Amino acid sequence: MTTYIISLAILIGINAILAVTLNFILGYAGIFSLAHAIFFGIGAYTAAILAMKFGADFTVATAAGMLLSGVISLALALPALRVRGEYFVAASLGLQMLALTVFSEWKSVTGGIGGLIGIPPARLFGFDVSDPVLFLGLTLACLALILIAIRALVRSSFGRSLKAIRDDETAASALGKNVAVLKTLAVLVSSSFAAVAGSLFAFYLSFINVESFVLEVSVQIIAMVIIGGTGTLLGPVIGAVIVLLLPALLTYIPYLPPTEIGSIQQMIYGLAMVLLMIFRPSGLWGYGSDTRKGGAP
Amino acid sequence: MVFLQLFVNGLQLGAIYALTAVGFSLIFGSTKIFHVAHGSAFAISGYIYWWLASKLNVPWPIATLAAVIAAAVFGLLMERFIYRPIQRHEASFFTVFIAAFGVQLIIQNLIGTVAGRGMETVTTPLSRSVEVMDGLFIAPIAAISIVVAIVVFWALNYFLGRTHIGIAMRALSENPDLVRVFGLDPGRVAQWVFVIGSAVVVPGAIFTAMTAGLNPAVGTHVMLVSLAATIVGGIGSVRGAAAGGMLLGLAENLAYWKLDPQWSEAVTFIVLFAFIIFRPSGFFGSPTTAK
Amino acid sequence: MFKVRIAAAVAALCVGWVSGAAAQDTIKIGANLPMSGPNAELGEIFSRAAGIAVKHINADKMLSKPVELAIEDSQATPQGGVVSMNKLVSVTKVPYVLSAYTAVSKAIAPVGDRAKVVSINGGAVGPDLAELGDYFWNVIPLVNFEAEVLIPFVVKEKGLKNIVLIFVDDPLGESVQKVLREQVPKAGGKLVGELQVQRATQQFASIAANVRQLKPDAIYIASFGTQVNQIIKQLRDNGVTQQLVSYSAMSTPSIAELPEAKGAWYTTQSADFTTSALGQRVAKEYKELSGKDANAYVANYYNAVMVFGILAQQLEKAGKPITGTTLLEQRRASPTFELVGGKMTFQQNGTVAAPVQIREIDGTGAGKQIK
Amino acid sequence: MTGGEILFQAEHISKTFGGLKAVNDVSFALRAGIVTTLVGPNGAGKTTLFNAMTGHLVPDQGSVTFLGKSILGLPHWKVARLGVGRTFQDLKLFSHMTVQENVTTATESGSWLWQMGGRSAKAERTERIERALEATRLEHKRDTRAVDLSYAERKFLSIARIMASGARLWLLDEPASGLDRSSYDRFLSVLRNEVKEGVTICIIEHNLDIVHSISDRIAFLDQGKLLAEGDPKTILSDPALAAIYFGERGA
Repeated sequence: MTTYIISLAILIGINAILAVTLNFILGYAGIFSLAHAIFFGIGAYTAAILAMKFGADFTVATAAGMLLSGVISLALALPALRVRGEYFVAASLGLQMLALTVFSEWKSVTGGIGGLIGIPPARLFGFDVSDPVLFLGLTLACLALILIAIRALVRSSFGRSLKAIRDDETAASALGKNVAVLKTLAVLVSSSFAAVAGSLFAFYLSFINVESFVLEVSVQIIAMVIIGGTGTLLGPVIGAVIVLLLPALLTYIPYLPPTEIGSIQQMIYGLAMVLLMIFRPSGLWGYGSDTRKGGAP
Repeated sequence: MVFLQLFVNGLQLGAIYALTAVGFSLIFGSTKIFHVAHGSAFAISGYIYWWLASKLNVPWPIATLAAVIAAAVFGLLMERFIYRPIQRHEASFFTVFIAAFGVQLIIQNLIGTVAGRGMETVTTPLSRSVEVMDGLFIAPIAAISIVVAIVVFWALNYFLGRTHIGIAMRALSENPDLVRVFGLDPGRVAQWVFVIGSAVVVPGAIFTAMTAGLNPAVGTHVMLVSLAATIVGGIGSVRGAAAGGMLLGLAENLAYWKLDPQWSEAVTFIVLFAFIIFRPSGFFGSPTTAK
Repeated sequence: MFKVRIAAAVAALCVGWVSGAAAQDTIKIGANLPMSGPNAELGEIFSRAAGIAVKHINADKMLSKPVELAIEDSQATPQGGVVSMNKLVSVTKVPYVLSAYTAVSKAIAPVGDRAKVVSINGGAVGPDLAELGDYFWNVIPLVNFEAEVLIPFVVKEKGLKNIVLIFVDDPLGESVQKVLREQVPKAGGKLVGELQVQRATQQFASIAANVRQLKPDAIYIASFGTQVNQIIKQLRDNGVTQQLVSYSAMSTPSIAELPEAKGAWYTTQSADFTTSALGQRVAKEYKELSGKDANAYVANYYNAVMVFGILAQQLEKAGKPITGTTLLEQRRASPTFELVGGKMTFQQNGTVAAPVQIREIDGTGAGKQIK
Repeated sequence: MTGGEILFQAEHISKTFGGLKAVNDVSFALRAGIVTTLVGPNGAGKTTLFNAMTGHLVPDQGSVTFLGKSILGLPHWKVARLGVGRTFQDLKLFSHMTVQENVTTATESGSWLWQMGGRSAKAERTERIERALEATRLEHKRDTRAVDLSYAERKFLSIARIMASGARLWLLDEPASGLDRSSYDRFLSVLRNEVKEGVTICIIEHNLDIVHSISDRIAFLDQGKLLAEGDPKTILSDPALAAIYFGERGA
């Protein structure tokens, strides 16, 4: 029982990191990315390979993943952020599909669809963190650090500039803000933090393959952010909890034919997304929908 | 000869992609709604056609009509019960996206529950190729889909350029007030956009059912292709989306000429990237820097 | 105020969800299968077959308590599989879990190994599944096994010397590639082309053009799921008339009904439902339940549950508890089982040696056995 | 008033949109320390001229200089950092941010994760923020989100923003439209005060009463051409210009 709860808590923690980091660009900077799972993947592959080949420490493996993820995010941000929002969506979609092809075809590094098996347990400053409880602690510590960092960033001049861009890009640039650089930097920060989740994921599952980083995963992270509430600190965390627990909870509904459980789960999940967007578009944790009405120019 | 064969294959696939993307482009161009559930209209109409034509042996014109009605009704319901209520609040891009994605999820699983989760095809002699010259195989459906695509675009162009409601649809994106000047209700025009935009997906769906086959998850791929074609062709341009779809279909097939087959899908997105970097306005789009 | 309510609801969700499980007076076994998404067609077949076996075990009173099947949705993803596996292991507390899908199996194997819970695969045939530890069993012959049987038949007996391989870029496809590279020349044939496709690819018209260029005598398709249907249909549609061959991925009902697939040969573990009374019983009940003819997957998941039934019966007789560890010990002590399709023997590494048959798709559901 | 040195100069600039000459060979200058108003019927090219002045669009021909340096082809954020601030007809406030945040972010143009200059720069920014809030009487609304403000308050917020940004040249696009009498008076006094402090202002305005009470100098545009430039009395009493102006009104 406890093992199950801990395993879920770890996965919720990892997904919460993804949701929180995506929210940093989606909720605060208004950048809609469909490629978040790719940065998750880069973090996971980097950490896994460093740990398998060199027995790297968790901190080293994670830092390397963050660095690589950040560098690759520049490849997405630099060309795509010069143009309008829809194009970034399309470009991120392109990156998602291209990077996925690379993940599955660069077999000497990623193991392709077969994936990487036998990733050693995380080692933190020489100690093994293979015990699930300790690993949960590590996950929550990472989540907490990232939350603190993002809170600090959001409250800084950088965060204000991003929010200004989100609300009105033209006005922001008329106030001297270099929109492209600010957005690029935001994507960089978000992508590198997302790599932390990847590193945790790789060490926890001890197996990764390309199927954990597909488009559906990117969309699921978006769903977490939106269901929880964009532009709030805790909303995405709540969203991650709900998105991961709800399908599991649905399995307790009696009288469902077992062969249809999966489909019915997915339908309820879809319906929840639709209803929420109609009746509470700012998300569960966001500002009430009434205050959002009729404001923006 | 291989090149010619690949080119013909590309034309056929391109025609189907163009037919698929043009509705998405029309809807996105006119209403600025990112209609991710466009793939669901595709899946619904494809499955209805399959069910009627393959299972119940209904003659094809009736099955086609039923598919058109199903797609149009789906589009209408989406506009009326999903997008319009959302837009009463702040019509944020994200909210619309998620709601549409939720619909897509519902439809996909509903189809799986009702029609089964395997692949279904409409069996027809039209999809069987014949050797027209040495080594060049062409199926009747290739010619049919290209002709249908041309007819649909011609009709759509005529409709958008010459009819009252068509012009209003084009005006909707620029200036809803202008639509009022025409004496039309912008909401009503938006409904028409969804009806027309969803209905034009039907030929693409039927041809796909006859060639590659349908599965409940087909909508996702449709969405990807539509989006890519819309960007490549230029946002807001119907003929751009058609050209974009054709280009993607050709690129995907011609990739087999020099590249290993596993990279053919990636070619679509390389083309997309290239356009975003070098020509973000697409074939026919207006210049687009930050608004 | 609203936020407080949300927080309360989330808390209630967690609590309600944790307290949802309760012990019952049954022996539970788990099933971690893809019940939603594009691969749910197979999950449906697997779970129905397993359900029939559970019914039989209970009807025949093989065990002191009735067996109950707890089905979880793996969504065919590693993460979904691990969540479901952890739930089965630590909430439902099962000693034995049915698994499917290579990636899911690889992700759950460490969980099972740690908790000493047996996972048994009856659907995936990737050869790397043989190396997932003592607690991971395969009741399906892995694909290399099948290809080794098919190639001599195709090349030597049927005289189709030039083979083209269309394979998906995953361990399964690659292992078939490896086997074909070895076996085809050995049998006196020639592997004239290897075309790799991505899992997500849906258009094969241009692959067909390539195949025609290569002028083979037979085409081996090493993919799985609905992609196999698409490859078959589009090859036939685009002027490829040669013999199609494949492995057990062709034993799905939708391929049996696909007109283009008629005449194709495929290997599958010998799941002859007609020779034994047991097989006839299973085939009949499956037909009643689903309206479709039983295929090899039905046999495999029926067998997977039956293996548990037989081992558990032996353990109860010996007065031992039913746990993953005792099941493993018992399997090693008595590795041979009388199952649908005949006698089956587990090897030390947890894979099964079973007779492989070759069938031809003739448009009548299960097809006919040709060897 | 004729003003001091030339702060901003446009020479022979032209801009064509799809065959239509929005701005046609316009040359004019803004002198420091005065209020210049751009007048003209709709479609005269006023906003296009503004956009050319702030780098929002690049003219097809001609040169644009600010403080003697060419700003032609500079992106508008760079122009803004040189000291050219602007407001918009539709205000373009940061609607989901508070008043305080709206004004604060106007003082922070650095793109790095933090602002350069350390403690002293911060103190200086705080002072600018407070001065802007006080002058526009938004101090007590500082924690209200921009969407929740009244119309007049929003207009003042856009002024507070440009004030806090420290721009030397203000380009205001119909800043006074829709203001009631007392708000309008307050707005005028804020403007006058800023001009006294050394700010140069250029306004687009339709309302001739406002033009009259605010302008030190008027530039009259019609159909993309600069027809006249001079002190308000001369321009406003020119019957030919009045005919153009009111002719458009009547149409």
